[in-house]
Amino acid sequence: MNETLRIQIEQIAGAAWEQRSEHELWLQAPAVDVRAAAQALLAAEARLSTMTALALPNGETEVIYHWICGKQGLHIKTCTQGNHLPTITPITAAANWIEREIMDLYAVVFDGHPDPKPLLRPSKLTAGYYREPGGAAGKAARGEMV
Amino acid sequence: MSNGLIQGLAAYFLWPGLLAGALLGWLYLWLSRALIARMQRRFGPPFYQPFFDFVKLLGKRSMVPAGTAPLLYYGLPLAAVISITLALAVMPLPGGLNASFTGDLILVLYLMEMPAFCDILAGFASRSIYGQVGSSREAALILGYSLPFIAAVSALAIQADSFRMVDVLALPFGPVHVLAAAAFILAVPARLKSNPFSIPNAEQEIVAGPHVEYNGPALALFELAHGLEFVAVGALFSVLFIPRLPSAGLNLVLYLAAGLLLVLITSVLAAATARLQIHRAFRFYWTWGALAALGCVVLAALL
Amino acid sequence: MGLFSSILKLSRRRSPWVYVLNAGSCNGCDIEIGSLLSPRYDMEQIGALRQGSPKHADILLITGPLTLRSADAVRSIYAQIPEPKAVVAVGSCPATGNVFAGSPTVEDGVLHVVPVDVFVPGCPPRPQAILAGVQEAAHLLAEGKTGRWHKEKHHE
Amino acid sequence: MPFRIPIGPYHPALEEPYKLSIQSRGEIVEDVTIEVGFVHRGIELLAQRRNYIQDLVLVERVCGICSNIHTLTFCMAAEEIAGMQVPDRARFIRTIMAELERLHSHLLWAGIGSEDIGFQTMFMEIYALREQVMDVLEAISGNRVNYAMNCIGGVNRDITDPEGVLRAVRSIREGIQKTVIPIFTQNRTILGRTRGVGILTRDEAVTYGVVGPIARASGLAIDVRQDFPYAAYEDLGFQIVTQDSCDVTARVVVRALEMLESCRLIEKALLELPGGPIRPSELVTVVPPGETMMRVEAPRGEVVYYLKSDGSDTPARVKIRTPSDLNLPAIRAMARGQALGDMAIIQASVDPCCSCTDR
Repeated sequence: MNETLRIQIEQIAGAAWEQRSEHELWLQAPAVDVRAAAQALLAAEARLSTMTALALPNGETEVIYHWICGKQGLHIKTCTQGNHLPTITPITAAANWIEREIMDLYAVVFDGHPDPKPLLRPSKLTAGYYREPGGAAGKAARGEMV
Repeated sequence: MSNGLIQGLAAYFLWPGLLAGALLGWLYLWLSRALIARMQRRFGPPFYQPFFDFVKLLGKRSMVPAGTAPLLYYGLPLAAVISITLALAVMPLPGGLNASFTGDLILVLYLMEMPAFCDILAGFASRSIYGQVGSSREAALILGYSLPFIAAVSALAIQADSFRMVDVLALPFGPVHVLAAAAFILAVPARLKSNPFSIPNAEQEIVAGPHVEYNGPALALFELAHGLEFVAVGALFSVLFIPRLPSAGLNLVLYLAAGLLLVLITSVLAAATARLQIHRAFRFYWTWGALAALGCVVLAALL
Repeated sequence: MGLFSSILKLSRRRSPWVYVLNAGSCNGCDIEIGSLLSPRYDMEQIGALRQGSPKHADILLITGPLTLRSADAVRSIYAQIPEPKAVVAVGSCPATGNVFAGSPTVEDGVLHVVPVDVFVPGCPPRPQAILAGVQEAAHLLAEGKTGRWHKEKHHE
Repeated sequence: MPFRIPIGPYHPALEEPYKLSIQSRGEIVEDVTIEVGFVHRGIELLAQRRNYIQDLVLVERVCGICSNIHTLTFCMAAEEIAGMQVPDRARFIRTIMAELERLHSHLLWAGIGSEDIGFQTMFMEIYALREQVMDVLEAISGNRVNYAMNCIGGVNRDITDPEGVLRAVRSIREGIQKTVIPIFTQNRTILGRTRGVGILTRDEAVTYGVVGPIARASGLAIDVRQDFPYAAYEDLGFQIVTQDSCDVTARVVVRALEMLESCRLIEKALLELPGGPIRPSELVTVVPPGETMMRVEAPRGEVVYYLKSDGSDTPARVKIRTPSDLNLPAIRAMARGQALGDMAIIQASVDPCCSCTDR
């Protein structure tokens, strides 16, 4: 990955990269403009690998955008505002299903998504049925043995 | 008087009609499945399989699809069986009726086309999109294979100067026979909807094609009609192309051999090919089929 | 009629046409059912055929734990199979939910939806076991003993 | 007259339930819409309720065809967070299992592809060959499907008879060279059905973000084994396979040649199989706090796992992204303007896996 792109994304995100391993860069950027970042990355021939959503204790959702640029993985962590985020589907078609899935499972709304139909969610369930804390803390919250 | 009626009934229901036709049809269907299985290094179904399939289907409770008239639903497969059996009954086969009349060849051609027409109507009547696509494919396929098929029959009729089957049968064997037989065989796999022409019933594309909504006894009748079609095509082949010998027993053997030969050819072809797309099948028949058709008709007219 | 009914009985046993329905399976059972068609297991030997339309089938093979979205399809496809018919639950999932038990997107078991005649356990079961299950279902069809779980439930 | 034909969710051409609604004019396809979610079992949710040992059993059942890849990726993610080194012998055994699984998956695909164009004899031939691969997998792991080979830090079972496996793999390679490759690259009926059909241009491949053989058949040289080498691929020297014709033939050829590459990798790994332990002496049940992203090349393309641990025996989040998630939507780009009769083989050429996509 070239240096100018790294700096460009850092500027958009307002944060600095953290190197986890030789090939993986992580960015903590709660206030990143995901659309501007997507446009810059796509212009540099990066591809969207996937997006991960995690339910936060305060009711918001952490969303990680996983990009691949050549042999470099780029992971941009951001946070929803009132469980809303702007969509990047019009910028890259690959985000279409990924965003629909997060809408189903975590009830995050991607504003401006062109086709916000449920992807996986059965009609009997309401959106957000994955919003259940995991790990040891999650066990306590679910009333299970820790 | 009544003697003729009894003979007619016997020809229709026993030999060479319904009973013999059904038994032979099941034999051919089994043989075809078993041959294909052996070519694929499998054992394949047991000998009695098509018979058991038929009886089992007869014993199922049938469900007439919503929106289809029951008369149409049961009438079409019944019409297919009745007409193809009639075609068998009037053919001058060894031990058969041999009630020859002018134009019987044309009648047989029409009767043999009936199962395909019934299929097409059944597909459209089923109100299933798969059935309708299957029907339109079958209709297109008929336009393809009819060309060499009808030309093969006509070439011999031209040469015999008669549309009576006994006259065609009496023709001395000649070069027209060879060319016409080739055109006839070209049309057989498509007539029997066997690979590479299994386009109207392509399972992976349109499930079961025209028969998709059919079940139970009505499906059993369609399966029976298919077996009878196998037999009728073999019978017509033997009438047209196999010279008659003085011994009735030998003629019978030849009749069976002709049928088995067609089963063998279609099975080998079916095992060795993938399914064609409808436009390729159509193009195949309108080039090679047309050439064979033209060839045998011109040759017949010249000789 | 006696002759016909005994031939019919034999025919039902020797001509089991199956329809395979994936109700949320991981594919494990489905590929083992697929192997049944292959030369090594060759299920055509016992007269079994895989049908593309439930209307042509006698036996419904169900794999998977029944996801919420497939439950209605299972009901509708079961209804489309003409009587007499049998149901074989292939694998541990339709019987118990297997590792998916407790998921909010999975039903509580296939018996709530359709009457099952034969259970073939395993994750996935071996092809031989599936074939034996099909044969057992064909036997039940011939004896007219299918749908017994359902009937028992109604008699309670 | 335009009409709509549904293929699926339950249809003989589909190995798994999903729905293609084809809008067609005569026999020409105008557009398709794709619906998934019929196999949605909530695996990610269940994974964060259960401990790491139970999760290995669970993620193995994301997909019955590429089960081994899922446990492998899960274990590799946990190992990365824990900073564990995997013994050399385990790395090689993992590679052998992954490539055997690719062989079985590609052969399965080739069989279904043959069936979809109505070539039953080819289906039988390929399935007979695939049984040999299943025999090898069973000889190594004890199971035909769901091998339970991987554990965090290594593998559960050793390959005790490398010579026997080597002989079997050589005979499989001969079978592939003698039957599969010639049929798929030379048979006229097959080429007639696949050449120029279902084009996915290089640009479309980039837009849809496709991975695996679909991307490589559209001229994109992406393969995790090359870009982010794991297990023993760096030691064995992996050769990428690509094609430029972007049609179904290209996808067929990529998979056919990949099978040969898999055989080569397995043979080399067996010959160079190092000695030593196959897993750590103690069972790993707890993973230290941390998060990571792990990529592995499954038969259908790149599998991605995101794993977050809070230091307990239960993962805080497991996110699974499977290759079909990206490949399935690309069917739309391939289908437009194609013949209706080709839709079965076009969708099959993607080798869609819905139990992966829906999870």
